[in-house]
Amino acid sequence: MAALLEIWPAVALTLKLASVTTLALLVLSTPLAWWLARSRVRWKEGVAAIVAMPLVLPPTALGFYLLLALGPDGPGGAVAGLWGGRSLAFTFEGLVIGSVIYSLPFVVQPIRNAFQAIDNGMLEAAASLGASPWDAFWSVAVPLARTGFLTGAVLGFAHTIGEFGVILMIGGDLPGETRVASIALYDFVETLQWGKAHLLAGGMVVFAFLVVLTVLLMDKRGRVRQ
Amino acid sequence: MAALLEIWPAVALTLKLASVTTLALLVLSTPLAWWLARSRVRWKEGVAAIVAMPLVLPPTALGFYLLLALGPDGPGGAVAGLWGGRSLAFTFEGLVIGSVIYSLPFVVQPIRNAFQAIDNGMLEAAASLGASPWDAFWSVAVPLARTGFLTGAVLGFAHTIGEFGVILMIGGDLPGETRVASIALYDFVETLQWGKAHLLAGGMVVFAFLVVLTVLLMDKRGRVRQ
Amino acid sequence: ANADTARIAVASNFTSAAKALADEYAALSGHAITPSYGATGALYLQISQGAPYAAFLAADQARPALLLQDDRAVPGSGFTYAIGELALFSRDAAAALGPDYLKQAPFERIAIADPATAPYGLAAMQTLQSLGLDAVLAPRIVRGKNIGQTFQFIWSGAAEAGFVARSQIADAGAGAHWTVPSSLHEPIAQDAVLLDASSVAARGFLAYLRSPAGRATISRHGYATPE
Amino acid sequence: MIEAAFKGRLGGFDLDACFAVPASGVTALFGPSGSGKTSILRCLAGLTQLDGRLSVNGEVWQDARTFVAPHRREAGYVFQSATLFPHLSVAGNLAYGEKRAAARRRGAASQPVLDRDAIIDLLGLAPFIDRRPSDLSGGERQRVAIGRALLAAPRLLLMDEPLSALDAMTKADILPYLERLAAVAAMPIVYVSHDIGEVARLADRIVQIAGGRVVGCGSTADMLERLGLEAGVPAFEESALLTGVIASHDTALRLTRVDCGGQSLTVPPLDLPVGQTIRVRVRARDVAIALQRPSGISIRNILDATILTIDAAEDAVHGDVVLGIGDARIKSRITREAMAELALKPGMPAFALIKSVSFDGRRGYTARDPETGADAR
Amino acid sequence: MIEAAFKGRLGGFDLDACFAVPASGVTALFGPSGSGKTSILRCLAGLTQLDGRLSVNGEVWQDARTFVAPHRREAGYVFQSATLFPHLSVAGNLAYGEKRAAARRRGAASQPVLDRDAIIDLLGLAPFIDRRPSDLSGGERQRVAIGRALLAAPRLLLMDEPLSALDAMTKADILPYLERLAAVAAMPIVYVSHDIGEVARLADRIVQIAGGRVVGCGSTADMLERLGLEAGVPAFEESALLTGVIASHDTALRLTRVDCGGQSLTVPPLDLPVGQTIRVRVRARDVAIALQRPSGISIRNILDATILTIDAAEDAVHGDVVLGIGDARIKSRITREAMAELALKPGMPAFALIKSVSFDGRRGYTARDPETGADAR
Ligand SMILES: Nc1ncnc2c1ncn2[C@@H]1O[C@H](COP(=O)(O)OP(=O)(O)OP(=O)(O)O)[C@@H](O)[C@H]1O
Ligand SMILES: Nc1ncnc2c1ncn2[C@@H]1O[C@H](COP(=O)(O)OP(=O)(O)OP(=O)(O)O)[C@@H](O)[C@H]1O
Ligand SMILES: [Mg+2]
Ligand SMILES: [Mg+2]
Repeated sequence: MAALLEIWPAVALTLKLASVTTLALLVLSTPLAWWLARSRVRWKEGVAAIVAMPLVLPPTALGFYLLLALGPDGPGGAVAGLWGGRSLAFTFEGLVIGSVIYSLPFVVQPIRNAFQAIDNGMLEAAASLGASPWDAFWSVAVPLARTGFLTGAVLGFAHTIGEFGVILMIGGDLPGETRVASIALYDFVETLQWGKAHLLAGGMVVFAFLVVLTVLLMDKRGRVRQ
Repeated sequence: MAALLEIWPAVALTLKLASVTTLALLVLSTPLAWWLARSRVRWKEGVAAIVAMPLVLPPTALGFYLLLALGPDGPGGAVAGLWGGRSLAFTFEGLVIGSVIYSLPFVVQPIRNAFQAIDNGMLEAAASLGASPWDAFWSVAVPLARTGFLTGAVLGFAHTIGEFGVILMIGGDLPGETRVASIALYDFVETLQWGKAHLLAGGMVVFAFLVVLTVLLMDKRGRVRQ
Repeated sequence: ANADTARIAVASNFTSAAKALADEYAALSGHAITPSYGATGALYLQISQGAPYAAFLAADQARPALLLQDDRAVPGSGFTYAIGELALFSRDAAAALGPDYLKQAPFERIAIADPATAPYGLAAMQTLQSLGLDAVLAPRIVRGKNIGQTFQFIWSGAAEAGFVARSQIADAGAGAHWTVPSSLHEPIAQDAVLLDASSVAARGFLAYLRSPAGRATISRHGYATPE
Repeated sequence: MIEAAFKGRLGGFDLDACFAVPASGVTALFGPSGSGKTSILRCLAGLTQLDGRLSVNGEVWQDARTFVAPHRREAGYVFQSATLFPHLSVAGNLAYGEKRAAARRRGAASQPVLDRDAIIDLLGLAPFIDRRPSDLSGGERQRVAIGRALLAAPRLLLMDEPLSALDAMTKADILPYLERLAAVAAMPIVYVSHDIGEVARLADRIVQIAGGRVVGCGSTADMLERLGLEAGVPAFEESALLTGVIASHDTALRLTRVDCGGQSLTVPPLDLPVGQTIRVRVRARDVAIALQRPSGISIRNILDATILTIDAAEDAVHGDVVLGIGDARIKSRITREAMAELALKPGMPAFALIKSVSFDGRRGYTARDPETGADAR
Repeated sequence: MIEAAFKGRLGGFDLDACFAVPASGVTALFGPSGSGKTSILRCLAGLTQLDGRLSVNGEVWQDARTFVAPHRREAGYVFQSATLFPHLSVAGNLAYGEKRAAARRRGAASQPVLDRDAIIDLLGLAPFIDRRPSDLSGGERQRVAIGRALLAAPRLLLMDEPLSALDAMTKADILPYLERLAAVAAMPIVYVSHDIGEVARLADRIVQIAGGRVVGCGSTADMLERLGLEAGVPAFEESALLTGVIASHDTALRLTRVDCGGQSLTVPPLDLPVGQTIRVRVRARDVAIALQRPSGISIRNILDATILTIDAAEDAVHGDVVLGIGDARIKSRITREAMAELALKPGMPAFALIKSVSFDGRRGYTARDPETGADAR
């Protein structure tokens, strides 16, 4: 019970971070994935490769570079200055930015694949029925790419929950502000508090399992039978 | 130059690990993704959710549990015993196992989506032309799921290169054996050797960029126009 | 005095001691201390990027010195708050640990922390050098990035023995250990600095570390304290 | 008018098509497989962009500077392979275009609304209105696609073999409806079909395509006469059109008499007012020739005719005899044996024998007003 | 024999079909859209598994205990919508089944090999043999699908409206080939089509489907006579078959004379030996009746006939008169006006007038040997 109380703020923060990040990832990935799937420009595969690059750096190293970028001397500091802040590092917003960058490829790629798989005839049919490209995108492309969106959401969500290196680096383990469950778990493991560690790890896994299962079942129920 | 020589073994090891892991991931994911895409059993979404679970744990925590599993008292020890070893921890094989488990969802999901998107009519046509399910799988399903495979390979490869927490935990940082580039980069950052850190990070990104770009362009060139 | 709060950055190896010290200090002064834990290197980087910590309890002397040098810390505030004690540890309670154990080497893997990044790792290497075993044992050494990880290598059974901080053994309980005589390695001094001159709570907390009560708590957690 | 000219390369295929037809009634695109019919239809819809010009009723949809986006053309399209939205039910598919048309209409002057229920009824969609397209048979899918295009209330309807997967009875239900629609809704239809019967029945004019080019263009009457000589139409279907005026209806015997240049034709009953001008397709193979007026015979239509031309190549199976009937001309295809036996010569008077039931009620068809029905150039 | 019985539910559709037909020649599945033709074909191929039995030539493909996997049935399938492999070129698609058939053949006794080049030539696939299916027109795709199925050298060929997207000329090229194939390659064909002409031409027997049930099954001759009375065939196409023996060829006039129960029929030239038994489809609407033998008329076939039955409902447009010609019977459809005027009565002698060109060379068709051509039950 005491253990639960102790980890609750971290768990709540994790949920908030994972939800906000997943949402931000979907919002960001959708136009990017669409562009990657449909554009004819030659360099788009270059952009696709760049999106995957944050994956290549170890999280702490990536975190370090992000720390520099978000810090008072980087662009993040400039942005934070707009509302009187000093830097985006060590803030919740900074965590979201870091998590988004780190998980972006897992979300962009499945959505892009799903967009790519859509038969052009579907969009042509929509146009012939008077739907503008924007209208057709929402009424035809997005519903047909449903599975890609759900996969992206699941991977992005799970990855953000487990994410740790980047967050630790740019978040600074501030209780209630940037100390998420994964960091708390790390601390428990580091300090040999096995009981709490197992409890938290088990809780995270069970909770995430339920969320992911729900999403996957949603997909199954609503899946387009072609 | 000296810096290059210093990090070369780590880089070479990383390449080997990423290649072997990607290969192992594809080999493992293909049947799993097929089963997830085609099976009618109800609990398959449960399996799909379980595959995503390693993502949810912070790598060091996951690494610790893996360490227990691979160690002398876990199943890994039993397996290692077969060829006279004591444990799979601190071995290259152990690293591969850990990386595979950690990156599995990124590879399984895109391939599963691609398999799921294949029109049943294609497999029926193959059967009517005398192809056994096994034959049709290789001659029709796999080529049609090409984009899913490439996406899975890219994500798995990039993620393995950048992976760090798990590897550190089960690898024990043995130079030439389990010290990969991401660990070396971590060391440079920790010990404030910025020059080397930037060099290695830049090198990893550029190299991975080229690999990923090549794969993505391969996809583009050969993509099925439907 | 008005109740004040301060965030302090604490090297992970000092986690449980810091918790106890913060609780004691809060009861004593009414000031709240919220510790954040991390690797000394990472904490240093964060502080140099403006992390909102009022004080820094490092695991070495180098990073506090760097911060003082960069004017990131309050001049003259640095001091050694604890001296780590190195121990050879094995999960096997029956193991007869000592220099002979290292010489006979009845193990496949021995764990140490990374000498490049962790002070305890450096001390462990120095110990092996003093015993003339560094070259012999080199192929059997597995390295953790910090002593937390090193301890886990041993705790999980993946390595049969290894050098850890005595403070960790105090936390863990079971197993056998041998406290390495301080003559075999250079002292593992852990320094603290004040980062925010205006923080009453942090200044008070650093003072508490040097008070007899604070020193008692520190040594209860497996550290020596400076004279 | 629909004035179209497209020129360009599609993969390895050269398209260079240019035609102008009235923007009313039904225009058939006719040609063999792979000749470019679908490609032209796609250019009309704006789905494929080649160099060229296109204007519909004076409104420029494409020229050197303009390219109206497909969704702004309000061109309904029934695709060759029904592209229903798999994520929507049949009802959802139908509503897709309907909703958008309704939204458009609110802004502009209100247009005649197609009757949703009538279309569902006509196409027989009710039994599966709530199903997903994946659960439909081939013909059912095609019918939904037609309904969906109609309900979008397009200003121009493009149909790519919309009836090919349908059985004859269903076709026979849908054809008259399309026919009426083209007239009533003032919605020109461009129609691709391989079925010359369908084309003859429905089209006011035919644009004949071969190898990506327009090789013929004219009123259905003219083109049907000509088509027999060209590849693409089996000899079996060659025919001519007679224009006449409905003279009277015999309700007891269920016959309609048509006045055709002073002579009377008996055809199956037509539900049209007396005085209406109609056109009747007469297939060359259904016309026999007699030198004396036969008696005691079931053949109803025995028309006074003059032999105009005779065409009988040495190695041909049949000969074609063109007969003048008043101002009109019909063709009779008979064996060369009969030709020899009857010693036919141009200028000779003769009787054209047409079994009245040859004008099947389903295939006889009405002419629209003379202007829109006129030849395109 | 192909003995099939399937019963089960597909979504909301009840299928309960049971029929037995000889495992040779062409069996047509005929019925309106949504009647279950495709579903039955899928059951035959093993692509849909319902309860039931299926045996082909005594080999059990399905019963309570057995279910032979689709790929072991060697049943070629031309799908209603061409399912070409998008990742393979046309050549790759063709080779797919061919390679596997060749591998199979190596194990078993060698089978007659279909000629690849002949098929490519016949179907006109050469111009786009290296292209991807996505770059083909609708008709081109359908032709590739036919070629692919044929080259897999199946033991049973299932075709779901394979010719619906093809123009008349292409159809006319392919039909005789399929016809010959069914006979020569000893490969029974089950054929779905809406085109009664195609069915009459190609099929040895017709299985009529409605609402998921077999409502009629019999030889093409019998079924064509019957089908007119049922939904699914427009009155326009109702016909009967006459059986005759080729008596002589007139090469100069390019005619063939057929001996039909002692009387002579003149038809367009047939490339068949004298003495061969053939069947000729005569459409009721092509037969006129005369009381005296007319003279000076182009109609070649004037047969002695006896009026057998007369069927003229009060409100019908036409009446049907069944005429006996020797042992055979044909039907004549004439107006009720003509019927009244001629005062026709059963038992009366009369003359049946059939324009010889009604037997179009492309539609007249040959009977295979009497056994395989026989009715299924
Ligand atoms: N992307 C492409 N690359 C190469 N050739 C193409 C491409 N698209 C179409 N073609 C060719 O253009 C020609 C015309 O195609 P189109 O679809 O317009 O024919 P169609 O008249 O509609 O034929 P069908 O009646 O068979 O549908 C065909 O020969 C086709 O092979
Ligand atoms: N999954 C399903 N759920 C519900 N109904 C279905 C399903 N599959 C097929 N049907 C229905 O079964 C009936 C028979 O379908 P089938 O495809 O066999 O018809 P068909 O005779 O081939 O028609 P067509 O000539 O239009 O292709 C149709 O009415 C169809 O709507
Ligand atoms: Mg086409
Ligand atoms: Mg069907």
